[in-house]
Amino acid sequence: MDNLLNQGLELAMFGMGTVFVFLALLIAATKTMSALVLKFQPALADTVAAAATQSNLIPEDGQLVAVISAAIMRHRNKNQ
Amino acid sequence: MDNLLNQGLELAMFGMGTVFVFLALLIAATKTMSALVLKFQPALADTVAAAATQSNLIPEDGQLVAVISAAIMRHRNKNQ
Amino acid sequence: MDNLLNQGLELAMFGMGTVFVFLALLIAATKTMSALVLKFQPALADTVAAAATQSNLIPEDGQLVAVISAAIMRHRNKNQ
Amino acid sequence: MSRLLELWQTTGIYQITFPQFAMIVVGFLLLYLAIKKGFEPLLLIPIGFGGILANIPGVDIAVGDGILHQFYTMGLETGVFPLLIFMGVGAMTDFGPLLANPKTLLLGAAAQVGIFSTLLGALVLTDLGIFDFSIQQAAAIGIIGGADGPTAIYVAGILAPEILGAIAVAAYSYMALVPLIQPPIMRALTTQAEREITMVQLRDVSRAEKILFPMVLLILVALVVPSAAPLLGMFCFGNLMKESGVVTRLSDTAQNALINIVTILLGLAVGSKLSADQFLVMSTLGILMLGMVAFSIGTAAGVLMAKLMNVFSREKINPLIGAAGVSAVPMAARVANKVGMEANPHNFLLMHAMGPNVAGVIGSAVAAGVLIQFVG
Amino acid sequence: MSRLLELWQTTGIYQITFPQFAMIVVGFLLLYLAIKKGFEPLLLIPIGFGGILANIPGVDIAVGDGILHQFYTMGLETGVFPLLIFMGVGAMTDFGPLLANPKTLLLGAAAQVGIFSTLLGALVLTDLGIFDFSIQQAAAIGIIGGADGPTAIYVAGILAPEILGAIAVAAYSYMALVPLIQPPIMRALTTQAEREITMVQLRDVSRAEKILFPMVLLILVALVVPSAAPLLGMFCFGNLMKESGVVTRLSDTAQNALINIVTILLGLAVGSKLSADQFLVMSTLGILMLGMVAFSIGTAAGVLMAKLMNVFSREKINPLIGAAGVSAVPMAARVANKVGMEANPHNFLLMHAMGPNVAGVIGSAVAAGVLIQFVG
Amino acid sequence: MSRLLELWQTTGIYQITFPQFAMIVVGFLLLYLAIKKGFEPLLLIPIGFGGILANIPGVDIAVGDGILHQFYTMGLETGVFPLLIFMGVGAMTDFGPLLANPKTLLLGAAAQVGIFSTLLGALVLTDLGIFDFSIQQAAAIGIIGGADGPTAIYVAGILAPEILGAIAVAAYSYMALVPLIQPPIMRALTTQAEREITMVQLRDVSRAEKILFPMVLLILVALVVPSAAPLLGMFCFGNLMKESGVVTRLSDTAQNALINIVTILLGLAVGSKLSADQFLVMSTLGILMLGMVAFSIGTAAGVLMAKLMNVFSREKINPLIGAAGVSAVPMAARVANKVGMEANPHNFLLMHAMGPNVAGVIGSAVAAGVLIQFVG
Ligand code: NA
Ligand code: NA
Ligand code: NA
Repeated sequence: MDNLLNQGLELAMFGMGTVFVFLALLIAATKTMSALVLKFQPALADTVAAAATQSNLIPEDGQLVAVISAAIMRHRNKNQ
Repeated sequence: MDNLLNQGLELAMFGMGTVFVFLALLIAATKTMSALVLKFQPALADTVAAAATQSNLIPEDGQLVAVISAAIMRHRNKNQ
Repeated sequence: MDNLLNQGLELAMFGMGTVFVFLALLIAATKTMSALVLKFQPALADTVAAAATQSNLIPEDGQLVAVISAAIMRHRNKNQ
Repeated sequence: MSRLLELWQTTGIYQITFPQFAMIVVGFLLLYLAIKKGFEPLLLIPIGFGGILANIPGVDIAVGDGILHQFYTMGLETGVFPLLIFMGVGAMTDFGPLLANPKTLLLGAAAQVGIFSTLLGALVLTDLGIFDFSIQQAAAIGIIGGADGPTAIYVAGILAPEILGAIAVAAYSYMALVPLIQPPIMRALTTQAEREITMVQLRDVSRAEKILFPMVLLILVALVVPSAAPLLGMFCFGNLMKESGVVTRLSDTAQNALINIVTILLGLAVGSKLSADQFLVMSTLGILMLGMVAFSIGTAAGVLMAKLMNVFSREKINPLIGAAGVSAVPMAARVANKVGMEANPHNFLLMHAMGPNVAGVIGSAVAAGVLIQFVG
Repeated sequence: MSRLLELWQTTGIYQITFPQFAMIVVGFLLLYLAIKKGFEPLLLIPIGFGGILANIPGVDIAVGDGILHQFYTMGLETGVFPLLIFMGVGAMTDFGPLLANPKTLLLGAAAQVGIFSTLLGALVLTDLGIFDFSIQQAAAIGIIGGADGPTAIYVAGILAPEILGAIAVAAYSYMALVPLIQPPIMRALTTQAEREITMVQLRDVSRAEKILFPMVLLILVALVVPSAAPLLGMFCFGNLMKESGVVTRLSDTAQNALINIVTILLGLAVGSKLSADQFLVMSTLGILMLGMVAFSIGTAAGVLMAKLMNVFSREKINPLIGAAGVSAVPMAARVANKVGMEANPHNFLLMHAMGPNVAGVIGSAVAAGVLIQFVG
Repeated sequence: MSRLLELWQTTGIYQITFPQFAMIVVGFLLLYLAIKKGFEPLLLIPIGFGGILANIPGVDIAVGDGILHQFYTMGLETGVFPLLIFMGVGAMTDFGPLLANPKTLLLGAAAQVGIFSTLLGALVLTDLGIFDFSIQQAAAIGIIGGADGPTAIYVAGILAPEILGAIAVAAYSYMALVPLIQPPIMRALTTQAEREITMVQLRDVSRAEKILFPMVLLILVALVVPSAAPLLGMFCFGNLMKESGVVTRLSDTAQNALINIVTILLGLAVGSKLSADQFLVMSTLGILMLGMVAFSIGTAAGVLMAKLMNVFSREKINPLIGAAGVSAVPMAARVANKVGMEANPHNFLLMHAMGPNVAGVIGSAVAAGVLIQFVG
């Protein structure tokens, strides 16, 4: 039974620790994100969900295929 | 086969009996309910779904815990 | 492997064949349907989804029961 | 060349059997009745379409891993679909007219005579060797007389799934035919004077009564016929959501998105039972015939009960509203109103007929509970 | 005659046991609280009604093939229902106030002290021999302090399904009682001067930040507490659908039809755990008591954390908003606003309290992840 | 201390592998394309988000009892989700333009050349030893050329579930890229004079024709390609609900609540197949490449078919509308309209292109039926 209490104490300690660490990290991450957004705001705000123009579609798709390809290649090399 | 018919007759008899008894009871219950409502109407009509005021919230919750507690106690005593 | 290619070729041939035959038949069927509709248009256009009048309900139901009955009879006769 | 032959053998033209073809015709006929004649289209379009899909040869749609069979397994075998529809119907039902005149509940009781006499009829036909119905099948056939789609499907799904298709088709077809089936019976059993009876206007019913009624009904079900509790419980739950007024978003969803989704899936699932080998059997003819009898007897019993009540009661009721006791909400109530106005153009029976009409829903659910209890 | 006896033995009056009767009374009490007192009706009406159905004797509704047990099996045993509700809640959540003042996230962390101290409390009571809770049960009880319905149900479904009914009832009842439980604690732990603190108006938050926040949160969950990813992942997904602005139809459905359907089914499924034999046990009393403790400690911890932050920070925050860290969105934020206006009628804390309020949802989901990870 | 280490080992930072990290990046990229570039957001947001969830280490979301795997099992393994979406699409489709000019059905046939030549391409690459595709996989890859999301997912779910993720990503990405992929091909294969061809205005189509068309289509499917009946049957059912005009509430639900719910669940379920170990394989590159080829060949075939038809027919059609035969409704029709207006600013091809556009849906569903029939 004492063992159960010990287990509980440990769980409470680690639990609260994780909650605080997580939310502290989230504060940092959120502030960083907001700072970055505010810095690049004009550009971002205008383009988010804007109608895609044809001229900038190709590079995007290139990006997708490039990232997937690079990932597959690296994965493959590692597994050989 | 005759047995099947007998079974059917019995089923029909009990079935219609149940239907009539049930709906007769429902008439009685409905009339009683309506009579009670009409008697306490003003009080009920005003409070139903009205915004709960703080003052009368505590007793209600007391009620819930009290009923559950009483039920558990009685259940427990019986099973001992 | 060659076998796989052959299988693929056959599949492609039959597949495209089926697609073309099917859509060609659909053209024919659609044109026929449209022609029939345009021929009987006034009658059809007026009655489709119109409020059912009582006088023409009986024949319709007769139709349903008649078709089902005929089908059951024929099915039964065949299976005897 | 042999490959072309193989291709030809995959076509429907090559594989179709006559019974499948006939059932496809029946399916299209149901669609025709639903679309052009307005026969209960909400159910008969999905059922008819499902019936067509179920009879397409060479592909598993209504059996095995086919989608219609999956819908059947998940929703009809389990009873979930009809119960959810019953919940939605509860959320759409107004018990006001019934509460204003509770004695009309007796009319909803009387109309269930149709259920039990049809059950007996099915057993007599079996006894005579004309058909071969088990008592479970007879009970499921009788319930057609309840004139209530989800109840009929729920009962048939439990007692006699092998004839579910025919029962559903009969139930919904005859519900659509109520304006034809009922009036001659109503006229034959009443005098002109009776049909002219005007009824006093219904009193207003308070919100509190409407909130309390589903609870009263639930208590009574729990105490008297627990076997009807799944059906009537979900019905009362839907009604309470509506009348409580505090969960409008749930009530709206129960009456719209949820019941619509379930109706589509249930209709298709019922359609899966219209495959030729299950539907094109002699018993289907018996079911169609007995279903019509059930509706007729239920109508007559409701009218006669109203006349009987008039013998004992001072406040006369128009016996035409007794016919609404079969359910078929709201069609039967409209029929009562219409026949009443033929006799007396200033006699509006619609709201008076809504009482027995919803009472009929309760009555047939109670009957369903009894049947499931004793032969399930 | 023996047949009549048999009929009598099928009635509920004959079969009902006292515990079943008592639980039906409890069910009606929940309905009463929900309808007349406005206690979380969206959940307590389905739960209460389900609880009544679950205790009707002689019919299987909450066990075996019964519909409530089917809902339980399909949605609670699998975790699907609470996760879909969490998705819908995410689609309804506005992180704007939190983004405008991210340090209020710490308040949402502090309030989770309620969870873990209640867990310890449950174990101490077990140690003292008063109750007999396993560590899984203690953890599930603690999560009541998260003041977040779907999180509590999700965790209880995984860790201790046998006490799910009591936990859900406690969680939703106390959430409804937040306006009663919190104010005395808030007043006791703050001075008049503290309660009068006015906070600077929140800055506007750009759309880009709102779109990026659920992604940032998701990344952090993936990197730090993957075990919280089912809950917070679905939550972030819902929020992203809403904030992205490009899938309005999906976001609308997640916030309406889908969450409503799932709420109905989840409520009924939870109700199935209110059967007398599972609910009327001593541990239920302990759960109800401990749940109240959890809410109180969580509230206190939130307030104290705010006071602690004021020691270190120049920009003072009103400690009342700390109480909103328990979640119970948006009730707890409204309570903070109300108590604040008692102290200073011109002090609008509502938007400031929304930050810790939604932070509390994140905090308790993280706590849930830890608990599932270590005792699941 | 060892406990702290244990805690550290539960974090994602400790557990994540490079492939998982890469796939999470891919997931965010899909979200970016969907949100910022407007790439088919209705599908790519759920798929992208599901892909991220599927690659979070240390927690079962896309496998075992995880919620995404449950969605996969209930909806994709069974085929239910794509079929319900097809029903909804049917309820949103207007066959008017097709009925006004039925010969454009041939353009929808021609564009399916993309499917079968890609199938052959995949087999040739296998023959050359570059990739290793089975005939089932080759067929599933080919169907990307159908430019129809639910059809591709349905076929891949049956023939090659192991590459479902890559196929869905390719299908939806390229559908979004139609405005980039098609115009160069369309311009290359047509002369300025051809692109300037104006077409006579479409005749009005009666309601009766619109109601009968889904029935005619269904009969033909039943008789000729029964294996396409699940897909086209559900499609026709949706369309009939809409056009019949008597079940508006069912049609509305099929087009809104139901299709939205299923889209969310289907997207997440597809995302579950984006786990690193299934997606980061060489064959994914081949699938992405072949999918692009499929779209291009389909486009070319549609245009060339139109030119061929002009050789035999007096009433000329603008060959640009042939490109709309690949489906990708309604994007491809808009592209045809846009390229046409570049050549002749007064030439409105949109409605003319809608005919081949919906014909392409039928064409690829027929092709899907053939593939399932012969290699399923
Ligand atoms: Na009835
Ligand atoms: Na919380
Ligand atoms: Na296509």
